[in-house]
Amino acid sequence: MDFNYTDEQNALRDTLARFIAKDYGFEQRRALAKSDIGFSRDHWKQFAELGLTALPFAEDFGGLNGNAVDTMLVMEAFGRGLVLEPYLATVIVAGGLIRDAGSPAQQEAHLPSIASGKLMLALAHYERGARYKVSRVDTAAKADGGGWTLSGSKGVVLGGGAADKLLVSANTGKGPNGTGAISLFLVDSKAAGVSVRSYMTQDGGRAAEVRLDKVSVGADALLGPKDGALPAIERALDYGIAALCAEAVGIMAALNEATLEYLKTRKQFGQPIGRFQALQHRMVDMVIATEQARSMATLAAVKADAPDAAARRRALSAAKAYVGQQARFVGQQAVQLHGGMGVVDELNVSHYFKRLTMINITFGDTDYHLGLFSDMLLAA
Amino acid sequence: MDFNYTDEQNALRDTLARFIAKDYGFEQRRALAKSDIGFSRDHWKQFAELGLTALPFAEDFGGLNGNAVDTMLVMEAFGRGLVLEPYLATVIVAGGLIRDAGSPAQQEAHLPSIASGKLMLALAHYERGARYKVSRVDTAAKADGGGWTLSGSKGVVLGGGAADKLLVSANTGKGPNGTGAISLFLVDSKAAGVSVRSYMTQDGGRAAEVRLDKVSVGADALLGPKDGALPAIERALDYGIAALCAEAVGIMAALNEATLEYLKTRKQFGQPIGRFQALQHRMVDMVIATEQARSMATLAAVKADAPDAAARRRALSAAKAYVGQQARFVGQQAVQLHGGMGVVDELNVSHYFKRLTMINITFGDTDYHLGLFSDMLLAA
Amino acid sequence: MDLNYTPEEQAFRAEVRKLVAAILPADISAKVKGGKRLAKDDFVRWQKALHAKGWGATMWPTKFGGTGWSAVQQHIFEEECAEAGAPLQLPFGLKMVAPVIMAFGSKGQQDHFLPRIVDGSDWWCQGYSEPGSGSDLASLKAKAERQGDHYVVNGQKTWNTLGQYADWIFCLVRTSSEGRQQEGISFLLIDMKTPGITVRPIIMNDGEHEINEVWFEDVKVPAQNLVGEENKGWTYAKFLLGHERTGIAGVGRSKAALHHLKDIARTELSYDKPLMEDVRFRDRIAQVELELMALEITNMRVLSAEKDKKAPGPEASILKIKGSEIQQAIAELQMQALGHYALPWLPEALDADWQGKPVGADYAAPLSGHYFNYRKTTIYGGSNEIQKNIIAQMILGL
Amino acid sequence: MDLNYTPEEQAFRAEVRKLVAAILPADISAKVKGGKRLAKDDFVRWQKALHAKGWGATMWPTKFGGTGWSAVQQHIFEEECAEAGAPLQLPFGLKMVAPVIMAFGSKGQQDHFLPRIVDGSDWWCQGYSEPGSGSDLASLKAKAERQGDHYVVNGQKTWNTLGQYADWIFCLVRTSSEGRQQEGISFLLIDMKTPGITVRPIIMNDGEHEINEVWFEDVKVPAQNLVGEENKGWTYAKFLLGHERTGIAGVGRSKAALHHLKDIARTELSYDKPLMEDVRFRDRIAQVELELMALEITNMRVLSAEKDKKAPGPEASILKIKGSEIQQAIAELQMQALGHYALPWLPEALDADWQGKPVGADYAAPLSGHYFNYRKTTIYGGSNEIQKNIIAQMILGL
Repeated sequence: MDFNYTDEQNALRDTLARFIAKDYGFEQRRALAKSDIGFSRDHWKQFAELGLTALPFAEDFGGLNGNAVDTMLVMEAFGRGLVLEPYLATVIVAGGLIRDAGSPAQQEAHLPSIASGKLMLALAHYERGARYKVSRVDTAAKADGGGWTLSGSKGVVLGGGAADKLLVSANTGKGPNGTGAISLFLVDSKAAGVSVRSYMTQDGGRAAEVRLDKVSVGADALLGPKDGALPAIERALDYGIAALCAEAVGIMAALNEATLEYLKTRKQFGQPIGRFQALQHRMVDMVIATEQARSMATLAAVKADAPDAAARRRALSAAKAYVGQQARFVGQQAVQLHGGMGVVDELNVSHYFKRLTMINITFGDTDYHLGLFSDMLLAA
Repeated sequence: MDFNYTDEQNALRDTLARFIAKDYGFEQRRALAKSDIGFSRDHWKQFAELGLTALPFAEDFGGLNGNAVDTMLVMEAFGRGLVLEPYLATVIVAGGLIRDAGSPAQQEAHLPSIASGKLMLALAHYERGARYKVSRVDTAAKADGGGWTLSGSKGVVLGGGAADKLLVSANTGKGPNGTGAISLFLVDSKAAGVSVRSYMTQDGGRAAEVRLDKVSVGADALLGPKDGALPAIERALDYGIAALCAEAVGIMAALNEATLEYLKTRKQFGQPIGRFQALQHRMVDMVIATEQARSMATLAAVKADAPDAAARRRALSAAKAYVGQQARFVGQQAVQLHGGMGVVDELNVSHYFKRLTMINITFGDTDYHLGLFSDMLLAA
Repeated sequence: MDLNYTPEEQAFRAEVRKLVAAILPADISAKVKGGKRLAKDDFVRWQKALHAKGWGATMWPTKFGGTGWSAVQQHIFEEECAEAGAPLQLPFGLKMVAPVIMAFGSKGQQDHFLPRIVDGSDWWCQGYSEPGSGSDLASLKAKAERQGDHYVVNGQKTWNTLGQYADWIFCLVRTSSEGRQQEGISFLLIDMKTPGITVRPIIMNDGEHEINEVWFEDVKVPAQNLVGEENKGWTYAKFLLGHERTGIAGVGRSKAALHHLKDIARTELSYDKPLMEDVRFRDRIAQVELELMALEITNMRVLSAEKDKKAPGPEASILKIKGSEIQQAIAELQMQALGHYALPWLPEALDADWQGKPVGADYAAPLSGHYFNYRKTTIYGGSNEIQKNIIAQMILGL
Repeated sequence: MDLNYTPEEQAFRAEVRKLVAAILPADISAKVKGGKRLAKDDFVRWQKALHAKGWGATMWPTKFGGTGWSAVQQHIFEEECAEAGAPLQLPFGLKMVAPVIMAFGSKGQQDHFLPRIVDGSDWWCQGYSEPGSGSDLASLKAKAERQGDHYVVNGQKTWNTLGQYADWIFCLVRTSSEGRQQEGISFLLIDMKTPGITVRPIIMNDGEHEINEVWFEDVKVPAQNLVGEENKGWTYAKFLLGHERTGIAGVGRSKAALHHLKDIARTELSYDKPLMEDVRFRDRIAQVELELMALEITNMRVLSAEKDKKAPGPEASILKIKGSEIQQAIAELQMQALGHYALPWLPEALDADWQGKPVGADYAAPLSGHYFNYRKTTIYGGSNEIQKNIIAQMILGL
């Protein structure tokens, strides 16, 4: 066990902190969130220059061979800055899928473009009615000559509007109700039959409803084994969960700083409200919750790479559930302790709170993952 | 709707308060709890003199025609006094069963004896392995000539050691695993084949393990319809639940008084600890929990008499679950706010806490009843 | 002690239900039930419709044009209005300034203002909090100087709800800096059309314009608009806060919201089965229903006791605390029920006449914003922490 | 940053497991696992067995006869001991008085006392709290007057754990009433056999004799038993409290307790199925397991950081708070798992040589008492409220 960051990691932290402080001020971010695409292509170029888009890929593909703790540091900083760029969608989830499940040709074709910031991707997997269940896919792929024809609907595709290509999961088996065999396909988002309805999300981001209406793709669009994409999708989502946990911890730390500062400066009844013991103890509970969440987010990062899929799934569901609970508490209490200032748009507290809330919902909410973790106790 | 007590009820409250203050001091109770039978037959006589043992029965049987709110007042006072006498077992549960399910002959034979304090009873129903499930009975009754032969084991029979007669539920059907048809039998606790192992309970009371080894009873021992006793048992247990809710509220009120007094008198750091805001707010939460519990205990009392069994069950499970949650919180916090004095035997706080804890377990714990209530939402 | 409704009370409920169904405009109830934005006119139309039937002020005594109903009757009325999808009757006139005018106002003020509140002519808003004076209200700084037959008001108020529509504002202002802070405060009624008043919107966390800052710059207020005595305003302010809390349990609204939550949980699918069949989610609904069942009875117990004492007491703080916690819990579960579809933010979908296609279910659009917005309920009207201070001091003597 | 154990750490664990299995007497581990009463001799035998292998003081530096292990090694050791059913190594000597003697004691005190702690010769107990001085420890009144070459001690201590077995007690006593309360306190080591000491049992809520009051009446203590300087005892006391907290997370014990809880839940039947299959109960286990997983990592993070700084800091309060809450939660679920069989109270069943028939399952008898008893964990060692004050002041600067 080792609880220290490497020198390189400390340097990465400093770099990220500088970027957030300089280019991600509250007003700058607000303007971005309201802009047409909802983020900045200039920032994305900066990400590429800083090596962030290259972080989790092998050097052969222009990557930096970063590990899960490196990604954790990036996401923690992004949490603090409430970064809007679709790093999670493109680099961590979709990039991770191509890295782990793509053929050498697919890796060669796409990873360098992601690493250099030229290509944006999104995983179009979840469907309405499946709720958070990963194994449930109704979208159908039918073999068609040498290629495939895809039809179906995907819901709340993160970063779907900005993606050049979509990774679309589809059922290539025969089971009813979305069971059966799942395969993954790389689909150009401009392909005939693909319609993407992009919209704002509650946290200032973007997501999309994606419809596929008899979309034809070639044989080379298949990513990973036919009928056997589910393990890779689960793994990619687990990378996403680890990233979300780290982002949440970054936000919680920022909210705690803001709240502590408010307690020390806001005066009522002739003294800083931080003199009131009930509020002191609440603040202490927030700090403890954040420390505990940080521990679990670290576990999530380390275990996202675990070779044993069952152990990985157990740790990632544990982390998503637990970090979610702490995030909910810290977010709600940060708002409460800020009083009226906590519920207005003009202060960053409400934006942190909204992002935390949406993180909790993304890729399975607290109850869903607690349930998965709990059900795994039966096997243990 | 009416939120006032009648003059008679106010008089009953006063009488009970006087009895508890005079005859149920802390040391008196401790001595009783350690005595052989664990309660006082003199007190039981006083109960009879005060009309408490006669309260819920019709005048024809020497009763006072009291309603559920009267019983609530009795149990609330008993909670405050941590009364040890098996009033719940004899008068409320077993007495209620004979009143509601007994034949006229059985009512005539037993209710006047209960009302006058001469007869003690206990319901021997729950079995190990059934946990809290009321419909699960393995004890078997086989028709034998004109009568029945009973065999089986009953667990944690409240007041079983002191009972002159036991009301024993037994399976008269053929289903496996305790399903099937349930009937009730009045069994003399001295009858051949009946063995009663009485023991102390965590709260100073008494319960017993009861074994029935080919116990022969006559045809007149059957109480209520053959194969159809379950509704009556559920109703009697619901009366018991309402009584336990009221007892819990009495204890919570007593704990709040004790805790408030302690906060005002215990000094640390040069001032009463009740000056510390974190403790003030905790105390407020305890008061709110108790008020809310009182509301639900009242609902339980009123609905215990409801003609519609489904509505009754819904309200009683709601009350048991909710009062249990509040009781747990108030009990734990009363201990916590008393510091070391909260965990020692020599102060009544620990005894109130233990009784509250055991009330929560009796007749189904909080999770069990929340589960029943929750599952009823599917039907609603 | 009987928690069952009497036959008279049951008949009363039937009457209320029938009348509300008859007079509540369908377009308004559709907005309320669909979580759409309400316009000023929606509130006013509903108030006028109630007034036309004599039910404009169910919490007022009859001598001022109220119905003089019992606590039980009011509870039934609130429950039926909520279930029917009626808009909230805004409290600023009816429940806040009106009781103060009744108790402390001049005959002239009573004759002029009260009828215009009950008939929906005047829209009132509140001028209590200031940026530096929230929980510590008595530290307020907005100043009124007496100059001849009027006051000149300067200063700033904040957390002003729906003041953008208001005809009048009731204000706490400082008229003296002598003695204790509380002793220099007066209670003024100010016409929002008076020159020198500026209303600046504050956007809430759901992106909506619900509250405002109000600036006063040399605003001339006739001296006859002073309520009661100069420098005695703190007494009236506390009286008002007591009255404000009594309505705040919101049991009727929460019952309707719980109903809506259950409908959603029966509609949303979780892996092909209704979400309601998911035991974990269902248990959360069950838990909040237990809280609400208890609060409904506690609410009636407290209100009935207050009716006997003729004045709201600190027990009302219990209702505020539990009521707001329950409102938040239901809002959170409504959002949670949506799964991923809690993410989309389509503010345009809150317009009643929006013709677009919803993202996800048609009830989805307002729910996340509602959850964010409702964090305010444990903050406003005296934060729950302040309510606990009140209980600790006034009930427990700590 | 790597939360995986290194190959060296894994080898260390294997070694610990093997050695503990070899030296832990079977009768003792049977008692621990069965929740039976432990005798003084059980603790002493275990300490002597560890000492014989050189592992008597795994938290001490080598120069005083400790193992000088890292935080990770200590954690592994604690976990393995707990899982094997070893009794707790009592903290009063090893973790409380010893660090004080090491840091502030004379060479003579170090040479005399430390070896007798590590080899199990001396049983220590604590003389800190008084009836009037609990959270506010500095207000203590027990008095020591210097008379020639000894002190004469008079007063009363309470919440003295297992002092009925003790050879020595370390005491905070007042040696001066001048200046601030904190400035007149001294730290004395007192032989329990000294005339004038009376130990009076306090019975706990589980009916067991675990704690005591200790009375001092003209107790003569040689001046050489003063630790450090007269009137500087408060510094040593705070130092000690810092050290006490570090062991208090109890992660290893809680993991073993959670293990036991799961075994119970797989054994208890709920309507013919294992209780573990009841989703509601299982979710409660899952929840506490999440808390414990997080605490295990937090514990290591905090202890490693302290190791770097060479001193325990206020972060240890976090470990105390979460550790005690988790211990209570597990104890509560163990009791809850029993259903109605949590009610029977059979104190005789806690004797290891009781031959009676259990009521309910054979593991049932100790569990309710354990739940009651463990309410102490959020109270002792500085209540969790006091820990929060410490964090608020020392970490947050509030």
